[in-house]
Amino acid sequence: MARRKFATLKSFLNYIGVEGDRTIFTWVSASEGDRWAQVIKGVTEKVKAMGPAGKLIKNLN
Amino acid sequence: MIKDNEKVGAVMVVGSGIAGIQASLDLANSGMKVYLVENGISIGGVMAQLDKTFPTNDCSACILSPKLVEVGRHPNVEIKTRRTVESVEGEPGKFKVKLTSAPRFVNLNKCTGCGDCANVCPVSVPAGFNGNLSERKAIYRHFPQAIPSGFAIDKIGTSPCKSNCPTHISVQGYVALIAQGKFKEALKLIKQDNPFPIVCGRVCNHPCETACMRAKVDEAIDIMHLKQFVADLDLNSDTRYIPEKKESKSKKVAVVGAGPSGLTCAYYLAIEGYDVEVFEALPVAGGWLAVGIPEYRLPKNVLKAEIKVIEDLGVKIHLNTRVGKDISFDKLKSDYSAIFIGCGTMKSSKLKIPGEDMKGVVHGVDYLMKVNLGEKVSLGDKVAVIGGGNVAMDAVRTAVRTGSKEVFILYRRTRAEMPASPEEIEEAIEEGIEMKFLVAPKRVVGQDGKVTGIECTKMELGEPDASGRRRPVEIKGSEFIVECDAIVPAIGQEADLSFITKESGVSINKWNNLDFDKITYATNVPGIFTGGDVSTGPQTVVKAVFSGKEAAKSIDRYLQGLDMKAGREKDWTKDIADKADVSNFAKVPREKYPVMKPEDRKTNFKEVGIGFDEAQAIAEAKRCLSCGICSECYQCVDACIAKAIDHEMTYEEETIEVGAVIASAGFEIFDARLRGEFGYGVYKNVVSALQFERILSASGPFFGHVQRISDGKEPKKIAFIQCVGSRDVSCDNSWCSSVCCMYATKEAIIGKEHAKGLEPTIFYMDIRAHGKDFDRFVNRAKNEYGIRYIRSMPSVIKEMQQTNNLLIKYVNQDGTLTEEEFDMVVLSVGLMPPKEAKKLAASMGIELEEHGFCKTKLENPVETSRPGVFVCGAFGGPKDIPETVMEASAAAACAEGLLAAKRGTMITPVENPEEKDMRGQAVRTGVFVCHCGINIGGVVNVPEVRDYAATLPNVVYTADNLFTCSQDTAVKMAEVIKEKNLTRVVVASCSPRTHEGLFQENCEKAGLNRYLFEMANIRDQNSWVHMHEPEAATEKAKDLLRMAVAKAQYLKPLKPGQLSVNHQALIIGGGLAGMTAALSLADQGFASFIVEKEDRLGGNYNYLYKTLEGLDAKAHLKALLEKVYKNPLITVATSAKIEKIEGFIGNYKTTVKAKDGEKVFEHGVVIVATGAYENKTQEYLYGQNAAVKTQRELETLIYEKDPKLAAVKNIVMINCVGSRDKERPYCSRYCCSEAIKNALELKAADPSRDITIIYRDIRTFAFKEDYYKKAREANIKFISYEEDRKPEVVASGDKVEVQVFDPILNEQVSLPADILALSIGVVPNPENAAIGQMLKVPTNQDGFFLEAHVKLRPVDFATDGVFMCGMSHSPKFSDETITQANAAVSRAVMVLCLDFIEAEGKTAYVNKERCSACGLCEINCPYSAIRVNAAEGVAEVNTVLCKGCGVCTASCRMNAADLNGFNNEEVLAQIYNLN
Amino acid sequence: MAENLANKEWVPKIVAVVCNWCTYAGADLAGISRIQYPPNVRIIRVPCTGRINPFYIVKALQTGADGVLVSG
Amino acid sequence: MENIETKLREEAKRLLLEKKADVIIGYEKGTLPLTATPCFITAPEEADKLVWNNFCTQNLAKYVHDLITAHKNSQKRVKPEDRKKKVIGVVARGCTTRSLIIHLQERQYGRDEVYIIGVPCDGYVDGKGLKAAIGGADIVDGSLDGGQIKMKTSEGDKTAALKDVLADCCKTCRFNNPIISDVMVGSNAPAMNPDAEYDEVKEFEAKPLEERWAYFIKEMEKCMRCNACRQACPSCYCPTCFVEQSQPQWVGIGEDPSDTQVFQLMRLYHMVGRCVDCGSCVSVCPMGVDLRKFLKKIDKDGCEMFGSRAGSSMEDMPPLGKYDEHHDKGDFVYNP
Repeated sequence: MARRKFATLKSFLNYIGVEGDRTIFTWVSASEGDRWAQVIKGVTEKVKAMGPAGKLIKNLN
Repeated sequence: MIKDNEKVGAVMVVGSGIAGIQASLDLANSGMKVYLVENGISIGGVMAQLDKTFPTNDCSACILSPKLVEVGRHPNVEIKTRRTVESVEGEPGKFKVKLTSAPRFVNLNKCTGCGDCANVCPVSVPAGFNGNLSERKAIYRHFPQAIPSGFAIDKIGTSPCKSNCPTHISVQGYVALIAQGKFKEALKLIKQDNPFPIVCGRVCNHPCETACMRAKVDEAIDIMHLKQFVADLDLNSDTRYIPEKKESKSKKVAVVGAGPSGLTCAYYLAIEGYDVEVFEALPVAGGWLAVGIPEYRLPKNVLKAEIKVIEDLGVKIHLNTRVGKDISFDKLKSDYSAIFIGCGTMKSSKLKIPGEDMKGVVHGVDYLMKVNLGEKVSLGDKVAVIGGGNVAMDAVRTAVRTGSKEVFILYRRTRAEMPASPEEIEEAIEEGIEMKFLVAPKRVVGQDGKVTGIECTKMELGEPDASGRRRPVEIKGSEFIVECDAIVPAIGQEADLSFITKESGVSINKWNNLDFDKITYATNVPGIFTGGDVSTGPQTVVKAVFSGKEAAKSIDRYLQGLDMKAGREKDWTKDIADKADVSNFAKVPREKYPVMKPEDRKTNFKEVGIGFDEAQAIAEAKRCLSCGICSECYQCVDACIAKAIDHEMTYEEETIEVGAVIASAGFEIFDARLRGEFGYGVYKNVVSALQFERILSASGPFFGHVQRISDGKEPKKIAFIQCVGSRDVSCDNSWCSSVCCMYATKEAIIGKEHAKGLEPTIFYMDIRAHGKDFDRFVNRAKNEYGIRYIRSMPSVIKEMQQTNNLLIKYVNQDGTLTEEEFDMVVLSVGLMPPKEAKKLAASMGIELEEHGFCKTKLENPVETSRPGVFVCGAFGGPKDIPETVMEASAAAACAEGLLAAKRGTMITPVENPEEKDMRGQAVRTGVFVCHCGINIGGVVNVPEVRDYAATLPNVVYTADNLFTCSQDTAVKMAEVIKEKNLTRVVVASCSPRTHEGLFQENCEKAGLNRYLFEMANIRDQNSWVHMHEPEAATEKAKDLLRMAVAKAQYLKPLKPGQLSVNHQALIIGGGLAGMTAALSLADQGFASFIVEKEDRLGGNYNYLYKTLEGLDAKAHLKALLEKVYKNPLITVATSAKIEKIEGFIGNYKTTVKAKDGEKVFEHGVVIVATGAYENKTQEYLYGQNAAVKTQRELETLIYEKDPKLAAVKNIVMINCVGSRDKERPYCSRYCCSEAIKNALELKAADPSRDITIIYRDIRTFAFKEDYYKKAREANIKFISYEEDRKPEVVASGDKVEVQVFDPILNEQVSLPADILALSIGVVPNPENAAIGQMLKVPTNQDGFFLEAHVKLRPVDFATDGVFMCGMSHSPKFSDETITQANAAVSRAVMVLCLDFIEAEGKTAYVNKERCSACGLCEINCPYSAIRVNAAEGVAEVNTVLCKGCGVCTASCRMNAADLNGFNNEEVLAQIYNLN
Repeated sequence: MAENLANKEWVPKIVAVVCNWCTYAGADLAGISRIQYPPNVRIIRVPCTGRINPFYIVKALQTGADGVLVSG
Repeated sequence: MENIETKLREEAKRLLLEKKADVIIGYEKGTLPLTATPCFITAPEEADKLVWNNFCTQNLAKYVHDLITAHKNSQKRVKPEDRKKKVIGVVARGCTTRSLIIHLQERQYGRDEVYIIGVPCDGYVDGKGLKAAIGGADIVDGSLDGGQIKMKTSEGDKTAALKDVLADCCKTCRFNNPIISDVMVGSNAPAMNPDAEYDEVKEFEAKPLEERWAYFIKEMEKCMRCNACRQACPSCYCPTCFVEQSQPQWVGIGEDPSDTQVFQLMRLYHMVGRCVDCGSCVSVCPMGVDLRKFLKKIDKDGCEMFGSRAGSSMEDMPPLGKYDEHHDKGDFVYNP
């Protein structure tokens, strides 16, 4: 169920123009410490490539 | 018999694999005290090593870890690691168990598991946990999630080098440190035991090297020069290593003689804080080192530099001060608190032959002393040096250097007996020195009082003398004269003790040495100590150093008024690590120690040795075999901030009283080297299945990357060979290991998932997929993953030289041979009895069965031969995890049955102060930031984070702690909570997964509700993973803390829900499972209702006469029925149907329609034992031809001794009728064995019978394999068939003809049969679905009930309070049913024994105002814990069933459902505080 | 994140909402194994991925996260 | 249509007379020309008010929910044994029955609490579209005849083809006939053009990301958060909408544009597996926000990802209430 929620949300965000790569969904099991590090590295690179988020952000000032 | 009131409410569980863990948890959760005993360092067993588990491919670590944590934290479980059971005495109900404990060397109460110790440990050994495919340190834990989480040190005794070195330096330790390039640490370690590494690195006689085990492989390690290397590094460094001095003790000690013993004594006393003065007669310090050893071996400036360090420590050396002349001994006695006499033996021994006083005779000691003091001594051209020791060598080589032309040695024995060090002798010979052996001087020959020669006599070697060397015996009449200009006798030295006055009372022995105590080095006069040559006669430098060090210890104790001897006697020859097997080590030659060329050195006094360079030193050090495993380098001691390491721990004994014992010692993996033809241990790319398991594991040696060992490349073709060490009489393992077919299939699948291109092939004899959903798994492997299965047992494997690929030769079914090349081979190794099985059985007083596994009772597989001692898991025979877990629970149930009267008597309830009333309390948050030693503090700026915390809203208190988890901090935390009236506590430290519970307890102890606590993980997920980015890590720590503090504001005090419990059970089904469960419950004092829909109890058991193993099932059933009907706690309703089941765990109400009307039972739990049925078939003319019978019908004929059988000669059996087909793709498990049982019985009655069994795979797992073997031996024929080529049966009168394709003959055969017996599969009870609906529990796709978890919760449902057993779960044997029934009872009792069920605090709740009763939560909840109350129009949470997963909350559009502890407000607070 | 990092290379701010039993444990394991990775992730622990309300992701984006990771 | 209306009135009368329904929700003629408006009929004689034509816009399921909820709330103070059941009759075309199915699946009421009078539908007229088609003139009177709408307007007589002024959702409607009903009035209407259902979405999907974002914020800027869309939507029945919730507050009430964006984003997301494309929200939106552009995407994803169309069958489970291990795609899962 969780999968379906995220799949649809990600797709919808992308549809309205928020880069799909800003919302990332994955699995890391308890024995996959290395995968976790890889995920973070990968996600950081992906997001870095897109630059700072500028959409949907609330101006707090 | 022990009376109930004398019993002990505790159970010892021996062996802590999954069996031991499960048994412990079941016992502990039902009020028993548990001692979980393990001989390793952590619990978890083999399951912890597995990557995934079949058939669901769940991650093994993920499912095991929560159990490890639970048992680790359980207040009723005491885990005892490194323990061995020595004996079990007493009777059921009251045993005395004697245990011994091997030292762990790490105090578990202090160890925080941070791993700093392992980081500095220089010793690497193969990691057994990773199948030796990677390395671990000598201080280690098997895996990060291990419980206990603390580390342990492996020691197998003192390494021989350390033991043999007179100073007992941790030689292996500094060698290991050098191998790691830790030269400073190495030096420091040396200096702990020897202040003269520069000297001993050059001139030691190095007994360490004599003892070195490397010599068994090739040559000893060059330990001495390694020492020189680190000492010289220090010597040449800008800042020398000077040990830290302790606080001044303001006491003066005098040392007589500045030789090695005196200076050593001074050195250690100075460190201890004494004022030490040394009195030396000579103008130089160093004693014999300075004046005896020539410059070319030990340069003066180098020695001076070594002594400089001692002076820098504050030791005053008075040169040219001879005691007895310049200062009187009595003055020393009066002015100093203690005296150490280390004046050496500076007088030469005389040859005691005529002419010794002639000019030209210069005694070695005097000669060397003069030369060393700078005097010019010319001996003439021809010099004879007499003696074979180092002084002789020094003299002879010095003579060469002072210009003598022809210098030679006269020695009365041979070179082999020479006491001088071999290098010395070698170097002397290189320098052109001649050695004349077997000659002894008789007389000095001279002219005008000046030497012209020496008369000698020839000698021969006689019997060995006291020194072990052969005694030289003079050959009469062999005198001859050797011409020479000078004679240097170097045969011995003596002490000059003239300064010791009679009045002093110091006793001098007949060898003119001081009398002293061998341990304390104290003389007979209090306050006067001695050491070095003066006490023992001429000895080596290291011995002198040792005596000085020991004397210093004694002087310190003496001056403090302590017992000088206590704890010092140690036999270093005992407990030596003996590297018995060195076959695994490759030969690596000793590094060549660089020296000057003979021609460059002969004419001068320059140091001969040049010294290792860094690369050489490291290479040489790496040759060390690490004999002792732990090298005792003590780096861990320094690294451990928690001070948890204690190298002094020793073996201990303890005796524990328990009421019952459970043996769960597990199993051993078959050593595949015993099947040499597969090349395991020789060919690199042949691995065992367990190694492959580690290769697949993400936490394994290659992080889950499938690769070959030889070259690290990803393999393509990989072969699994089944039955290695199973079903194999050649290695005496006749049994089937039960799990290999499945684990091989799993490994093949996972391998393919990791490496997409993998092409696995499994070579097998029969595929034994006899468990629940196993056949489906194998089918998926075949059809979805394309894994190739070949029914053949390869005979031999060859390795291809170039590629390290493996060539497998195997026979096809039709008899042809195939040779095929593979990149890698995995051996499916079998399960063996545990290594220590015999010893364990003896100490426990239990019997083993013929294969060496634990012998078990046929009526109850968890009973051993000794009442009160139970067994579970693979110790009782090879088995899979779910059966193991069932047995564990069953063993727990049986132990509880024995001890029910004492339930709850040995456990300690936790008592907490009354909780603070939170009504009207403002948010007052206290923040504790942890340094975790240097684990956090070394990266994160902890004070900065702490100060930052103070600026956050509602934070009223902040602190930083070295270890927040330590006991003293806990006390402090409790004080602060009260003092500052804190209403929220936030700790920034490690992972809440490991420490939340601990901190919550601290809060509770201070009266604060445990749910008002929150953590920020700034270690595991911050400092440890951003070690090189301290600034960023500090900022991250602040962010995480801010988020935690923000969340904490919204935390609510939670009261876990409570629910009363009805203590009776409903059992649905009165077959073997139901009856066993009822009786087992009654044993524990709980009443039950059996509801049976047939008109009699017994179910399928009514049709069984005998089991394969020989149990008389009829008699067993009769006895059971009698017990059931007689037991007042059991109510039976037959011909009864369940109408309605209402309620939930603890509170059920069930309506039953029986013959005598409707009945209503109230109960707390439900045990589902609805059984299963033999399928109905119309295949193979069944029902049409009288010769065609079911096995069950045949069994009746056999045991009822039907006369018709007499004429029956030809019998054919067909297996898998209605099993393993499209419609029912599962195995019915017992049919193969039942067929063999009947066949054996028929054959035994009439051996002339012709019996053929037509089968798919014979699945006689575990010891049932023996009966299969027996059947083949009895000439019962077996023909295999494939699903798509079934046999055909045609009627032939009242008999039948069976036609089947025989793959071995490769042709269709026709078999006449008087009886055709069909092994008919099992089908689930058709009522399962309806019962499942009433209980809201699921069935699987075949219609059997679906357990909560196929591996670890095989008798539970996901819904609490409902359990299953017997064939309602899956097809199984009667003994397995008994086990599962007992297991279900164990699980049920965990509920029944409670007065109240406590819910988890972090459960879901519903905001009624928001709820629209849409029911999405109900659909989504995996635990049936949230339901829509239609009448009220709202969803309601049953907090007892709720597991707090929160699925309901996220599915709720209204945000009506929310989750305590993680509610929307709390999570959003974290999100809003990201910035 | 702090201003003093502002003059350095821009690093994205990532929020990870993770399950306690799987990913959080995996992340702990990365720590125990000292596997290094970029320090720009802020973890929010929840008991199960099923608990993650999709709107958390939206709210995290609204709060200024450059990326949101959900991991079970 | 006349024929259907007659039958409808007869049926309504019969239901009320036989007390099979306590109230019937249908449409009556609106006060403005070419409109119809929902009506509640409790007496048989009122049944003649009922109309059924292309001007019946609202999805009456919304009123079914409202009435039943109001009734249940009123019963809360009554002793359980004295509580009364109330049966609502409802005139339902395809999309209305889909909404009813959603309500039933979401257990808002029992199947026995609603009596469904099914009517065929060939689409309703988009009022705003009609006005636009005639250049914004005010309609004084009008009638529909043979697919042509003839109008008297402030700017003279005008004509529009019915098929041109149908609401967007009707043009590509896949379910214009009732999916469930207790009684069906009239025979099934001919199919509309469902093949073009997602054409607009596909076209939008093909646009560059920034263009999509620009469109989204442009549309959201129009929204003044009057909540009319929510009020009209039959799927929006939460007792307290998240917008109005505090502790925690999900959406800011200030003027920050992101709050409006997030509000709409969340409300749209609540429609996963639940939007029946009845067009109610679009027709009531005073600002003309292009909500359908986004709703249709959610519909499309539900269909493509999980094979689910909201309210298309009584047997379906809500798509977010399950997970299909074998058929759900995993391509959104990130693998480093």
